[in-house]
Amino acid sequence: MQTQTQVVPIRTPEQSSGDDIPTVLQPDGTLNEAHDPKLELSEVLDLYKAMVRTRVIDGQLERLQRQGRIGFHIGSLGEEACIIGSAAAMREQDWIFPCYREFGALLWRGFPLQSYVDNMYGNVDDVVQGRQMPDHYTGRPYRFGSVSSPIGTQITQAVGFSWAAMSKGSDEVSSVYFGEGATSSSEFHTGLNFGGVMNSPTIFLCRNNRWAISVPSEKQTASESFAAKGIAYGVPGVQVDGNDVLATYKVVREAVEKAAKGGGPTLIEMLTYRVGGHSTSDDPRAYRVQDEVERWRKTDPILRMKLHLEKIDAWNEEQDEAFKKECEAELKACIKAAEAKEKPPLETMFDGVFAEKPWHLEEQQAELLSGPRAKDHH
Amino acid sequence: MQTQTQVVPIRTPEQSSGDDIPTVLQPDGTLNEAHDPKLELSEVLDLYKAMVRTRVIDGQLERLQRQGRIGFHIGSLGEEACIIGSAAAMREQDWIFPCYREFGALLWRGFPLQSYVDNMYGNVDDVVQGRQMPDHYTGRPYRFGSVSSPIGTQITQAVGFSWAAMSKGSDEVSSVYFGEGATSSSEFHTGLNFGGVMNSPTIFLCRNNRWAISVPSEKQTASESFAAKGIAYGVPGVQVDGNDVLATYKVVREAVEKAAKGGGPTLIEMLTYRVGGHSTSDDPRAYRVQDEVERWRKTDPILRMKLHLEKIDAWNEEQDEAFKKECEAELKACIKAAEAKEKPPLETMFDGVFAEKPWHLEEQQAELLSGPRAKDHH
Amino acid sequence: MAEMNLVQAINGALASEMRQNNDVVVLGEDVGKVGGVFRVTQGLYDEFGENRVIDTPLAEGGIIGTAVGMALYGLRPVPEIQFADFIFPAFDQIVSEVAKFRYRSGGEYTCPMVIRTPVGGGIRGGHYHSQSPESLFIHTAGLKVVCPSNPYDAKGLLLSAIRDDDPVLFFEPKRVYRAVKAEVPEEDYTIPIGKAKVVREGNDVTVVAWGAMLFEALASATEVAEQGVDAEVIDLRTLWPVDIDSIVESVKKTGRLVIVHEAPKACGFGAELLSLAVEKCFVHLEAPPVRVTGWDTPFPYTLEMEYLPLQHRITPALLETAQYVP
Amino acid sequence: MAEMNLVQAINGALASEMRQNNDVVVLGEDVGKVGGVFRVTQGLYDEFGENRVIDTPLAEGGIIGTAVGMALYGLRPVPEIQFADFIFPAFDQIVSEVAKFRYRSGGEYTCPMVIRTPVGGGIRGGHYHSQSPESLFIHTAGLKVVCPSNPYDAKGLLLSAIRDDDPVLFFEPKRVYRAVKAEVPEEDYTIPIGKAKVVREGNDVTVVAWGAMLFEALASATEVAEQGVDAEVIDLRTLWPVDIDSIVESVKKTGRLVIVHEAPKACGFGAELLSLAVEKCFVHLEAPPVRVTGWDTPFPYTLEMEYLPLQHRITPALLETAQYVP
Ligand SMILES: Cc1ncc(C[n+]2csc(CCOP(=O)(O)OP(=O)(O)O)c2C)c(N)n1
Ligand SMILES: Cc1ncc(C[n+]2csc(CCOP(=O)(O)OP(=O)(O)O)c2C)c(N)n1
Ligand SMILES: [Mg+2]
Ligand SMILES: [Mg+2]
Repeated sequence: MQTQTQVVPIRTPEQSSGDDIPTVLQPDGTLNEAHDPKLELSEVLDLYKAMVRTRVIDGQLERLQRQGRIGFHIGSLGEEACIIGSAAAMREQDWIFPCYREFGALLWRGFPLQSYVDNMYGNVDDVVQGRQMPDHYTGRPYRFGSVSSPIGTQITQAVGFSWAAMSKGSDEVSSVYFGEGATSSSEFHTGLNFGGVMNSPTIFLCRNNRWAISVPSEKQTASESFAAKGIAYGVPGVQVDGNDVLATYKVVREAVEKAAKGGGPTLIEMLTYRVGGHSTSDDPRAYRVQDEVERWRKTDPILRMKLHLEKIDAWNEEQDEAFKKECEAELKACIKAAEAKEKPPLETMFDGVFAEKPWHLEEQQAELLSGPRAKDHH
Repeated sequence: MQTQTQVVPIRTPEQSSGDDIPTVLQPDGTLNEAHDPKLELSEVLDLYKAMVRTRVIDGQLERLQRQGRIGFHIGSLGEEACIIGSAAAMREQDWIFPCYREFGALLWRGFPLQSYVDNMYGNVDDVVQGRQMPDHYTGRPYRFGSVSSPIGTQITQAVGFSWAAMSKGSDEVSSVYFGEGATSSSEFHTGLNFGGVMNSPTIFLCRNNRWAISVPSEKQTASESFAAKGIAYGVPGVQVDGNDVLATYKVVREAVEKAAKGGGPTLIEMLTYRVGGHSTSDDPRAYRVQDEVERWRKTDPILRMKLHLEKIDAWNEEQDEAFKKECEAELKACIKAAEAKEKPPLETMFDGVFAEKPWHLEEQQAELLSGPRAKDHH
Repeated sequence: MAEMNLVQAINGALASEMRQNNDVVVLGEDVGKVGGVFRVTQGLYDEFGENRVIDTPLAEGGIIGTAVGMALYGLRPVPEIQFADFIFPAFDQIVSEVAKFRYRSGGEYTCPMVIRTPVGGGIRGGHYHSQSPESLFIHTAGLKVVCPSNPYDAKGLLLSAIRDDDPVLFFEPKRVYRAVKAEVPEEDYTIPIGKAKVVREGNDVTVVAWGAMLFEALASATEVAEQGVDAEVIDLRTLWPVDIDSIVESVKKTGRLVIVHEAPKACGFGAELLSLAVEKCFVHLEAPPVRVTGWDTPFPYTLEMEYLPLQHRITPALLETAQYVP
Repeated sequence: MAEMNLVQAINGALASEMRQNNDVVVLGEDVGKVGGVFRVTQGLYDEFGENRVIDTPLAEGGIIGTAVGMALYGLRPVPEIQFADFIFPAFDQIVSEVAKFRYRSGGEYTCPMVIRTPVGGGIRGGHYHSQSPESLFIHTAGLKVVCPSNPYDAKGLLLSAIRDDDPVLFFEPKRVYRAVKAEVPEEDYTIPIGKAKVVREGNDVTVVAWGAMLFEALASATEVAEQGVDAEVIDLRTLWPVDIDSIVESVKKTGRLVIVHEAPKACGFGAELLSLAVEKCFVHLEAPPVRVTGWDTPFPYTLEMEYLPLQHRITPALLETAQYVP
């Protein structure tokens, strides 16, 4: 009478590829042709560079935060492959609904680095006018959503959005990122359930990085995997080695093509690991053993790809160094520019609460502008 | 790469028993010994009588509502077996968290019929002092929860409750009722997930009566069944013929015993059908075809049991008629008494908001008592 | 022009806007085939099909969350919450997302939608089918809140709300869904959001009300007129942003103010209205403004008529306020 | 007696109550091993084990829903919501269940629990790590709401709250978590819920504040003293049920009232306080009461210090109110 199910279990680093989870990039840098998405070399190089650039930026921003020059950063150290691979798999007409850890996807979409840095500083040129914390960016021109802190809210939104596209006869697909912790949120449940019922062209991208701040994935659910949760919604669930940028690309791309043809949503559990702290506010040494981190480091997505590129003579150490320097220089210039910029003007505080400013905000704006200024302490 | 799953599908009436869903009571009244819980005849008779009594009460209350003597009733026509069978499977020390359609379970627990009728009238003797709608009863002395209208809220509560018992070394188990529509609620998700993680002794009883007001179960989820949703939480999911009181008893009892031994929660999908309207406010002819109702009527839980009892010479038509009359008479007396009772006194409006009445409620109470009375129109 | 009740007027407005604008979609529990538990969406499913009139799974968070996505794409969703009491599972989406989307995205994304939901008591609904949660949404920056009292206003306000570029909570006073009838023009017309209506002019005391309580306020105004008290009755229609000018003008004239609402008193909208009146009309106030509201208890069943701020409670408040001598 | 900050005082109070009462359990996101993102529950997991200090899955509705079940059984749960901004997924459980359980069950079931959560801005938290949603809970009948400003009160109020038979929202002003230090006795003591404290006596104008804003109010009181204005500062400590006597007594003495809070103005708790003062002290008011609050916008990041009602905004309000001539 028991419902029968075979679901792939939650994985250790050693199990996050191979067997029933196809890999493309082997740890030694060789390719598993069977699952290779067969990209042009230039495309593969682009993926690699995007991952490296993401990591360089992460490192620098963390430093800036330590120096007190920015207030906060939430990084993606170790998760670059699943972020870049899944972003790259989205077609030009598709939309990305971010969680908060995917600035790599934002930049992949062409969002200017300067704009991103302006967001980190919340200055006058920040697209969102310094209204949100660092790393809470918005990129509509790039078909990229708006970062919100509350966990999971973007999931149902991505369903409604892509359903709307479909209802208008468009083939736009949406993808939506969230962590494995977010699968416990009501929005995951509702998003998957509505997506299943509405057959919406939505790709649910679960970054299973094993941790939700200090809570390990085993405490998040008694389910055997996160992909298995799709069964509850009639949504196919797939696990992929999220530290393999090519495998991630392939699995996501297939799901996108299926969705675009009316085949409905897919839940993709991308197996990866949060090598750094949850954010600059977090010190993971308080709750996890270093050994686990080291084991996952061995599956490093950038290293693996670099080995591959070197093997096929498409890249060398020298080029690598030069590219990193280039990224650093580009970023430094943006930082310098961002730091020279003013804060958003005071009166912007009252803009955009509504399309038109009602009387009470006019009054409050006048009160603020005519009143004394705060000392800018914290 | 697809997660593999075999889940039993959503059932038509003809499929709600047999095959992989074991039945005890066959449509012709014979017993399937293999799954028989082997109750004493007196126990079986008690189950039968409880179902009949429930149906008699339902019929009468619906009439009362039509006559404008009570404001509302939400009945269980056709669902008696899954309600009585599951309630009977709970041991004396166990607790029942109701949805809103299980007055049969309340009465099974020994709640006085007079109290139930007083609740329908919201009079001075109503346990909840006329504060809630009819059928929103509470029965703590009977280890029975408190009915709340918002869908699903009782599910997480039942988890916390039974976990608390377990944490204190007690073997009390809780069961919690909800409809298949409620599986879409965030509380179902959270309740099942917390129950799985906390290994709480909770029996999740999903009355799949095929309808959530006007929404059929196929529109509720794309999942192949409601039992299959347990997979998402590592909670075993079971389907049972909910129109078979003995099968329901057996499946629930096994789950209770497992839970009491530390074996954790079980999700039980009880296949049944809402033969009547959602409540006295609803007319289902607006959204479903009569043929479907008729097909389900053939699986009627009371009829099946009656055939069985007659077959084994434990019951006859005469006894049946006499018993129904008895139930009617008992109910009529309660109604008469309930209608003669006063409303709860005015000042009770302000009792029990807090353990002790704060100043503002003292003031408001004084204002009400010293002020004019409302004309009692609606 | 046809005489209609509130349900018919809202139903007609929805249908006509859906005919004119293909982007308008209706979604919610039971809104499809059966046309809603109050039948406000009746006929829409047949006319517009299941892609524009969507019966959703039972999850208010999903109704609003998917509606947000639709709005971001460019549709004009009109989600229905079956009872305002059941809006709380969607509360996070409404206060964290719907309300803040325009602001937090620097205007790149907007989230226009009309969340329709029946409010209020007097229908034997008890705790969970009677509440009036407007103040929670007024407190949340970024939302507009509307509550019509009659069919004519309902149509005009609903059309304005759907065409508004900001999200609107549209509260429908279910106690008068079928009780209030009025002539409603067939043609298109709108009533601006943010404009109250003086429904009875008077010089002695101002009464501010909305929704079903408006009729209680009017009845009291008639009652006290016999005792020589000339009450001015304002139907707010839009609760937020409130029409401050109409209130100030009236209070400056009468010097006296009574506010009526069904929701509990503590931190209800009456507190804001009272505060605004004090802030803007302090020197004009000849009596302390008074709130006649639901009590600070959960909404009761049997005693609901003693809970509600009906005529029998408004009348003495009007008399006392009008006759107050410091 | 040891000098402690707010975090330490709350941590110590939790530990001591857990030692005395085995029924007290703590649950929430990250409350276990790591001791909470603000380290308020640090050490509890080690001392009391995973059955009394529970790291939950990421779902606030589940935290409160299971806590309700625990409370119904007889435990005394102290759930933590990581930031008050994230309380909304639990809103339905809190307003529909926690608040109404005693009432709707005719007293058969009660739901005592203390929902601890950090509130307020000034920590560079932007939209979603800065809000102060107290008025939403005050509007909901059946809840008590507490917000201590200092370590001494925090301990005494938390012990009262855990021992209280009703549910309490316990808001912790995170801006002063580590900034405010005070001597905190080691022994058991309680501060009654419902009692405010006059922290500065004065005759010219009353200032009502709580949490982190209390210190801004005090700074302004000191500042205006130099200009001859003698402000009385009340730390509410319990927001609801509010200590009306302390407010009325003070306002009757000063005739003038300034209310300070971080939350947006519209339907904020300030509106209720202002209304109560008007209702109870109308003839004593010599100036219109004034609200100095957060603006009616989402909580901003870069400009947060211009959003908050800090000293620079309280001081002019005090002067104007004290010097007001009708
Ligand atoms: C509703 C809500 N509750 C709590 C938080 C605080 N919080 C921020 S991130 C986080 C953990 C998220 O973990 P996961 O979903 O696995 O994503 P990851 O950070 O690992 O990428 C928590 C609890 C929040 N942002 N929103
Ligand atoms: C949160 C919430 N949303 C909506 C409702 C209105 N409502 C009451 S019962 C019901 C359908 C429930 O269907 P199901 O869970 O299948 O239970 P059944 O009535 O069939 O027993 C709905 C939508 C509610 N009570 N609570
Ligand atoms: Mg994670
Ligand atoms: Mg059902």
